[in-house]
Amino acid sequence: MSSEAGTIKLFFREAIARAVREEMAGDSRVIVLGQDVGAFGGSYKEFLGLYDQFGAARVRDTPVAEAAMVGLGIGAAASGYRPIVSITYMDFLMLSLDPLVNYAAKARFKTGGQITAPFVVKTTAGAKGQGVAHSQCLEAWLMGVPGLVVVAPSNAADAYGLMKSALRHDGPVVFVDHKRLFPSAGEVPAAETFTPIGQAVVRRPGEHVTIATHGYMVRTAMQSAERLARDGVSCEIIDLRTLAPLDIDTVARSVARTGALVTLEEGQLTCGVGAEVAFRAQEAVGPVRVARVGALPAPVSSNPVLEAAALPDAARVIQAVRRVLA
Amino acid sequence: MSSEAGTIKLFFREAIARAVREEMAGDSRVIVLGQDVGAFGGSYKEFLGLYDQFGAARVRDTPVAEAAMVGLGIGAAASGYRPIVSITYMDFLMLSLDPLVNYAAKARFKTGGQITAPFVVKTTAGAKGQGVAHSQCLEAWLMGVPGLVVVAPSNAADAYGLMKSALRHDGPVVFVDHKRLFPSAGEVPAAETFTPIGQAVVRRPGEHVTIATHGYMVRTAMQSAERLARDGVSCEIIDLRTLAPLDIDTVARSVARTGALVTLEEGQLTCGVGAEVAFRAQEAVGPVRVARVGALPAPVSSNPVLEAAALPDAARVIQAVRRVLA
Amino acid sequence: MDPLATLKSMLLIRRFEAALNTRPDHGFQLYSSGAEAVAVGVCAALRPGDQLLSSGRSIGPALARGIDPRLVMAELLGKTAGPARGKGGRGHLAKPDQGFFGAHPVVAGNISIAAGAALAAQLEAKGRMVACIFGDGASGAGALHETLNIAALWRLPLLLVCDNNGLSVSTPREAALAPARLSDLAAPFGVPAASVDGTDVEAVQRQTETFAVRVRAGDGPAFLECRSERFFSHSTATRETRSGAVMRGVLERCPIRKYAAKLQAVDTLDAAGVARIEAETEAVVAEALAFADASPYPDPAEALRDVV
Amino acid sequence: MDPLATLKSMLLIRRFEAALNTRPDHGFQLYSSGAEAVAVGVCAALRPGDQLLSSGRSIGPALARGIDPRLVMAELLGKTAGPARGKGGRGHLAKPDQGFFGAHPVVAGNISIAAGAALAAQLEAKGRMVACIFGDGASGAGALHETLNIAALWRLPLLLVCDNNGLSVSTPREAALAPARLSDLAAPFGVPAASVDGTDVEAVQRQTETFAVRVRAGDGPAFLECRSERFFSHSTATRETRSGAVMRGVLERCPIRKYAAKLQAVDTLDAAGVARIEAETEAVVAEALAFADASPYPDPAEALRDVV
Ligand SMILES: Cc1ncc(C[n+]2csc(CCOP(=O)(O)OP(=O)(O)O)c2C)c(N)n1
Ligand SMILES: Cc1ncc(C[n+]2csc(CCOP(=O)(O)OP(=O)(O)O)c2C)c(N)n1
Ligand SMILES: [Mg+2]
Ligand SMILES: [Mg+2]
Repeated sequence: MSSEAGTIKLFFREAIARAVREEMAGDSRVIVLGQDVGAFGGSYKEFLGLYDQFGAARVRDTPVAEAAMVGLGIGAAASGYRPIVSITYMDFLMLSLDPLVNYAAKARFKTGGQITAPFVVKTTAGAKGQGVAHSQCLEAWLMGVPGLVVVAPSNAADAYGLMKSALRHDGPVVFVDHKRLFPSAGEVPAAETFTPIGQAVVRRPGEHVTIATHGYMVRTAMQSAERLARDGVSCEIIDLRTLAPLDIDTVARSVARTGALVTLEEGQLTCGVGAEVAFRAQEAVGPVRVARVGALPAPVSSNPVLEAAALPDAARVIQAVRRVLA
Repeated sequence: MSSEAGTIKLFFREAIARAVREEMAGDSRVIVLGQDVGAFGGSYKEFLGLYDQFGAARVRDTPVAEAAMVGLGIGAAASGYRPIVSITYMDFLMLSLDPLVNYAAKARFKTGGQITAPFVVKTTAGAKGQGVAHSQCLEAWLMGVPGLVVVAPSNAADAYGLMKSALRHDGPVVFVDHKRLFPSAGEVPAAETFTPIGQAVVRRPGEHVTIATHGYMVRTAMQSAERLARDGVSCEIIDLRTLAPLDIDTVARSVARTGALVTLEEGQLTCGVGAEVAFRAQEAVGPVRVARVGALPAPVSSNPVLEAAALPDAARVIQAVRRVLA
Repeated sequence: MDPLATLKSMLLIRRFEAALNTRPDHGFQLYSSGAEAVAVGVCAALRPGDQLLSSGRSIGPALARGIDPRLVMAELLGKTAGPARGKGGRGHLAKPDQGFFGAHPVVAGNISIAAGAALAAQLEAKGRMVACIFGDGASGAGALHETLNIAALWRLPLLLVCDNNGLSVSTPREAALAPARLSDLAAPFGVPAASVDGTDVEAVQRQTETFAVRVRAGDGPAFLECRSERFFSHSTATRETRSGAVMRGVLERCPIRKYAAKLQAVDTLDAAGVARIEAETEAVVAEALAFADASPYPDPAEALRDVV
Repeated sequence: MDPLATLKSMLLIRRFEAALNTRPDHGFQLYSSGAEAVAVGVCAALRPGDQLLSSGRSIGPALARGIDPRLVMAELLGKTAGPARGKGGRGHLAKPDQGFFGAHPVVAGNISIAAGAALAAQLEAKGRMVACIFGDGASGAGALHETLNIAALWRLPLLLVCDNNGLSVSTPREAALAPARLSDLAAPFGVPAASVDGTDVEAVQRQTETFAVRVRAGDGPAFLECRSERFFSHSTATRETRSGAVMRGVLERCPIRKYAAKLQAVDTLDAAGVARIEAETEAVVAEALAFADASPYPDPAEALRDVV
């Protein structure tokens, strides 16, 4: 128990492990498939302890075969199980898109409800010195796929609560975390909690501008808001948390008050999360001053100088805020 | 020679075949890889005659192995050849995204210009009674990938001219045509012509509203404009032709005049082409009345009733136009 | 399965497709004619609790698995009386509650899904197995390699059935697959494999039963190659590339005529019996068509149902 | 390649990685130590016009191919003196103009690319060949199956080299790959294959030369499995999972010590010779490090160069 009553401090990875552990303990149909998820405990130790507790039949190390891994998860899910398939980095999810998008996302529709695939693809997006093919953020691709739910926690509590909800959802869910979130810890409710799918949350109330973002970028937004506050600029920060279905109402309510919107994502801007959020928010409240912040239109190098140059940071968010408020 | 001086009437498929034939004749490095592209001539006969003219070494039937097919094309391209890889339907391009996006799109960047992959992936998007896994339009996914050029002809002349330009481009190009374009014929310049990459074109001048679209939907836009004209509503229709890089200037110039924008695509709206066009156009000219038209947020069934219900049509475009002009 | 039922099951597929062919306006279809013995022979060895998956060429598998021809016809013609209310249609037939997990028209796309269903069967440990029918063309896809490896490692109760009709659209199997026999693909993984005449329904059934014993026993997957024929062009929308001479040879290998002749040779069946079976089958097929014709198309609102 | 050059080439890799290891701040690295004989043995049989591709574990392959250690060090440390001006870095080393087409860190991602380079070599018909080094873990990926099949069908001049160090991160090869020998994977496609001791540089070179003859002759691809060792954890950022006892056994199989001992046994080399080679190698490595240290990081503007 930590200072805050009713919460415990957990590392991001521990929050994920706890959610999976609770669900596996409560539901024997929950299984884990992934590379090095067994005794090794996952690339970020986010599955540590599950293998010892639940055994090799329910926590399975797979070969490096992302396409079949997801196909197996779907087949097992459609047969009554609730697998989590771990795809280490989101870049490798490209190898799994055929089963995920051509089969799982459409199974319920194409069978008239006879088949559903309640499973979770857990994958890690974002850059952390890993280079052009290990740093991508592809959430926007998945948001446009009818039938998929996409969640993206920005902290330990939601990593726990969203994984819990994902494992109870009656269809395919892609759980997108972020490399730079793993070193962090946060307060997580001591009692069992579910973060509702489809609900964004206001992380910081403000008056002058709304910043809509998700995942690790919520922190970048918070830093930006701190600095801007010193100059009397008040930012309202919305953590989308679920990208599909998108909780546009929460964004729209905020934008209706502030009259200005900055979207922030680590991925590419073109056909990205921000483009969608900006369009739908204005559909709801009418034209507002708006700006998008995202990565430069280029691959993200492992080179520290180039990675830093490519990724959005507080300085760029602050610039964008000043631009829309100018 | 047809009525129009200097043009010949070609079926859409013939226009593609002509472009490839001319480029193969002029450059021995141009080769074709694909399923049933040889003696069979391609699913839509778009490669008919090439096998007889250029032989089995340069026109190669491949196994059903979309991932390796594109990988081979990239490797050959990076070694000095200029392959076209035919991926029958865009849905199957999911199987090729790892080599296309993780390798080809980043090769030039990650090698500091040492390696480039000048090749063309030719694929067919859109619905024509083929069902949920054979009807998708994924152009928006590719538009957000730095390093990729994406072109999408709406008629025979551009199918010819864009394929010619794609085969001369010094990097990876995805050439996206559409199932419902193949039955059609059109006037194509008799003389060798190149449709410049990165240039949209105004298909129909108008005053009250700008409709920005691409591919087959250009026809739906034209029909809509015809009908609206009867009620005195004048639509300017822009055929984007190239989706990456996007020619936003042409759109912006038009919108600056009309003050209203309707985007139209057959694919999903969420994080789609229209979201990007709408954002960038308003970035350029400021807020305008805008609406997006696309498929319903659902898979597209082969069922004629459900396919028709899911796809955008003139009626919906007209509604959207009236909405923005209301 | 008794011989007459086996013959009838094959004949049903053939006549069903002939009847379906009288409704071209709905759109193209992929026929199983020429490969009836593969689906029927495999299904003869399956039990109610087992699951069957197939490629988009799924009329044979669906009917052989015992799905009501009326429902299959309705689904293929996009009518609401189909199991998916006409939303799936050709290439997506499914009736999992009756052991037909379903078809999937992405080539090789059902192979890893089938392994997942087999994983579920293994975890349930009720002796259930899963069979997946795919084509020779699908055998060149990476999905087969990844799935064979995992199924072998985990000893999944999975029977992989390669319906080798010698063609992938227009591409001859020899031009698309390097192995001498497609069943050789299983060898590196230590997966038992066999190649049988896919026009010999008894051979298919016998080999499936042999493999089913070890698959159910938990000894891991097996691979069965069946050399069948494709009596029609790839789909009703695809041009035929084989010469008349070639086609005559193809049609020679009719699994139904072959089996009927055999049954008559051993006096299990006489001309009258054949006539009776044909008449019964025609009646069933006619009823299926009438049933489908009578069923309405879905309401456009169905386009947004069962999405998430 | 003469024995001393071979020994030196292996030692260079070992000492280069030790030197690189003194610059941990730049980020993690993947080391080839323990598998030097694979890269060196394979490259000994390659010619200038040939191309080599590798997985992300590419220091051994790059140096064995003869890429200037100063350039490799600079690239791995993100400096502009690298062949990619520091943009590629670890996992993306490339110097195609010197026959190192490059590394690719997506597991199995380079296999089909290599086949494409081999297709180009075949079309050029100048007797060039392409070699692609990938790991045991990569052998479970569908890309290998699809590529083996096409390369066999088209008789591409491609040598597939599986550097089997027995591990994929923490997963033992036995838990990830069903085949008894990974070289068995080539058999169904009629592709000649062999498994050799990947810590025996002469065995690797000999078998590569044997295969190279037929590959260059246009007889199609070949598959070479080399059983090597991984002396360090998967990457400098990954925790080691092997016990001290196991590691002692692993380190026993040092390809360099083994080869040096052999050369001394046959008097090709004496203690003084060893000392001289070590000193020369240390000098080369020290210079490489100094060269890289002296080179600047790229300008941030480089982030937008060479994109399209
Ligand atoms: C991944 C993928 N690529 C291409 C196609 C187009 N296609 C549909 S069926 C088919 C032929 C498959 O041949 P085979 O596996 O032998 O099955 P058959 O049609 O002979 O029953 C092809 C290439 C597809 N549906 N999916
Ligand atoms: C497609 C893909 N999946 C997962 C990874 C993460 N990963 C990097 S190296 C590696 C191990 C590969 O093992 P192996 O092929 O034996 O090569 P080794 O590291 O042993 O040299 C894995 C799983 C990756 N880079 N690419
Ligand atoms: Mg076939
Ligand atoms: Mg290994």
